[in-house]
Amino acid sequence: MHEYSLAFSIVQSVDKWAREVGVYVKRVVVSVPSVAMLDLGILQEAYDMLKRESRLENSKLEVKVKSPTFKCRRCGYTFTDRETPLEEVRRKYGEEYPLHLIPELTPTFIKCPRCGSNDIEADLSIKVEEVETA
Amino acid sequence: MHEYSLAFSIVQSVDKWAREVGVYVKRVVVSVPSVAMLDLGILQEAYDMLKRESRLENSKLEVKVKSPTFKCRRCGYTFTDRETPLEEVRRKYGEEYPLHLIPELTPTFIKCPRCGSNDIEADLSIKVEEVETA
Amino acid sequence: MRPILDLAREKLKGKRVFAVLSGKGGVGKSIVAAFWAMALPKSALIDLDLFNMSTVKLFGVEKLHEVDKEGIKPFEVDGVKFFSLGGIVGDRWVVLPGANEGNVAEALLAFADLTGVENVVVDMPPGTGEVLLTLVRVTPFTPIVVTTPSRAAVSVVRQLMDYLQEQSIIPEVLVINMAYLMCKGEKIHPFGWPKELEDLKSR
Amino acid sequence: MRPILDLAREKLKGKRVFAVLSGKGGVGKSIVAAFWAMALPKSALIDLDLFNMSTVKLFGVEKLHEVDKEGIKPFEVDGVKFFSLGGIVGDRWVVLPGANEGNVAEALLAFADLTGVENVVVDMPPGTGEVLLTLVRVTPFTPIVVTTPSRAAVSVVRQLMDYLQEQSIIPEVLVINMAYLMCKGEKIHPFGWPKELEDLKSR
Ligand SMILES: Nc1ncnc2c1ncn2[C@@H]1O[C@H](COP(=O)(O)OP(=O)(O)O)[C@@H](O)[C@H]1O
Ligand SMILES: Nc1ncnc2c1ncn2[C@@H]1O[C@H](COP(=O)(O)OP(=O)(O)O)[C@@H](O)[C@H]1O
Ligand SMILES: [Mg+2]
Ligand SMILES: [Mg+2]
Ligand SMILES: [Mg+2]
Ligand SMILES: [Mg+2]
Ligand code: NI
Ligand code: NI
Ligand SMILES: [Zn+2]
Ligand SMILES: [Zn+2]
Repeated sequence: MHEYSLAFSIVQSVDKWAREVGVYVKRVVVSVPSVAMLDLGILQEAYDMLKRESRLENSKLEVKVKSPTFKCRRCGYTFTDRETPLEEVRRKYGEEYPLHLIPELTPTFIKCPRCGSNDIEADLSIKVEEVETA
Repeated sequence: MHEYSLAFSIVQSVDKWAREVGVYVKRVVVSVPSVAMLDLGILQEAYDMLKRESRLENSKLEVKVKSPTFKCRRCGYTFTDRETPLEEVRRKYGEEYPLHLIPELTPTFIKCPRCGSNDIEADLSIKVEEVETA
Repeated sequence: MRPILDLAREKLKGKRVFAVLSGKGGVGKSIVAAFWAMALPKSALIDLDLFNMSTVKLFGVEKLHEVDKEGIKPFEVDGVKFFSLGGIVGDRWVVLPGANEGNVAEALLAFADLTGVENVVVDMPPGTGEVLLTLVRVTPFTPIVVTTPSRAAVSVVRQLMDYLQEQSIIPEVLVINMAYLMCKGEKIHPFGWPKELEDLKSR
Repeated sequence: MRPILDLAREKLKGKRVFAVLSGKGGVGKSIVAAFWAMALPKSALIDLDLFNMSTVKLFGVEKLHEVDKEGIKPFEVDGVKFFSLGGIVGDRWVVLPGANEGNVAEALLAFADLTGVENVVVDMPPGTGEVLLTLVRVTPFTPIVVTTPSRAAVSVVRQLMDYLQEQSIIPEVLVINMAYLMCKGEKIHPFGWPKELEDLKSR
């Protein structure tokens, strides 16, 4: 349910930038990591509500769900979330499972399939990839 | 004077790789950060000595000195070592100054010229950029 | 554009932020942070020691944080609101690369629901690494510096004070914790009382 | 190809490596690591707590490490060889982003001149973050786990043991430090003696 906070953070950041450079925004493209299992419906709904009275009032939000490439810093093996037990973690915690709130916690919950290490590097950040101005 | 250890680590890593893939090496290109102020003469001399009886016996070492781009994680300002007081640090410690041995210590010794923060991101690693096989 | 960082900054704007710091481990940061939050009106405690998660244990909480539109809801015990990673992962180990540690700390600050809160007390981990840099990145703060009389702690805390001074961040309080013990009416000092302690007090 | 990581691995191959771990801060890791190194023949102590650098202070060393073709030369006091970042930066604060912390730890392990050394004792920082992952990346090791009787420490150490077990890294020793104090012939327990301690001992 923190998709509202996420939507707020996106609107706020882009609006701040838009006012600094003096533009209006038509389209915002953000990327989110698949492990977060975000509810894209709520995200869109929150965005459309929160964008009112901002420079993004007439903008569309496009969300790209990216499946991160995990890299084990011990043995170098690279893999994706298909080889990780995230479903199990999800069942144990339910909807607000830790990686939904904070995807950067992933190394605590997955092991390298080849050597079992938790020393896993991956880009798990939520990013504003593109902003199209009016 | 740890250039010998550095040369040893380069020869050892590339030789291990060369034996794994079954090749002989003609040329090795490494990049080093300018802040380390390495003695390239000693590095070459050590490399040429340590490469004997290895798969790099007839190889040449090429060293690229890179001036890292520093980025302040607080205010976003990017800068190079021209805007940092590294000479001062060098004078205080002498030749074995901390960044010569361990370039990754740089954030402890420099501040963002714009906001004064030590929260500085930069690629300060010593890397094998290229290996040309015979 | 860094949405989570901007959100964390936005959340703490206009609030009085204290950070309980030491550099040294096990000197009583979490205990002092809890007392400090209890003593302040409209306060909330945010536990950024991601590997110890002491706060949930100190307050005996064993459930997970609720989450709603406003973000992560605080636990509340004896009128003190607090947030801890322990309320997200539960009672299990947390192992993270350094870079992730800062991003997790930033996310906690960003998603904490601080509605009605005026005083924020941040319980910091030992050391002067990723989480300290993250806090300095997110918000100005008033340090509450904690030490024990032990020479090891005093020397680390002196170095922390030098760093804070260079950043013109001025500590308001120095807590000398675990200073003495009453033994049948007599004071004993398990960690001694080195003269360097007087220099710390004078700063 | 990672030359510095390979060099660190090469340096420690064939040596017996102990890591003094706790997860909790201020429980006595550095003191125990120093004693452990003193007790073992042909030993060297490597201080990977980059922000505290306790070892140089414990042994009262105030100069910098020499460096030659073999790498960083150890300090030697009472027959104990040791390496610390304090011998590279001197008596000043160290502030580093998380990723740098691991690379600095790796460089210390890689450049330490361990000629003639058979037992290596690694003094670890508190927490289960970048430096623990770095050590696990570099070398197998035998953990020496240190706790105090305090409930806060015991709960962190239990989680550390769960993690080590999952990695099939088996601790050989559990040190329960600062357990009691003699007060006029009578034992007092400043950190209590919770029953959870018995579970730790049984593991
Ligand atoms: N004044 C004190 N008297 C007795 N025990 C204390 C005191 N201060 C702290 N402790 C105990 O010492 C341990 C370390 O305290 P803690 O607040 O966790 O330190 P830190 O957060 O700096 O690691 C805890 O078990 C705590 O209960
Ligand atoms: N058994 C003990 N009795 C008295 N003081 C101790 C004891 N063990 C540790 N200390 C002191 O407690 C402080 C913390 O010990 P230290 O070894 O630095 O812990 P850590 O490395 O776990 O942070 C140091 O000042 C040390 O001198
Ligand atoms: Mg604490
Ligand atoms: Mg601290
Ligand atoms: Mg220590
Ligand atoms: Mg530890
Ligand atoms: Ni949610
Ligand atoms: Ni050198
Ligand atoms: Zn692996
Ligand atoms: Zn800056």
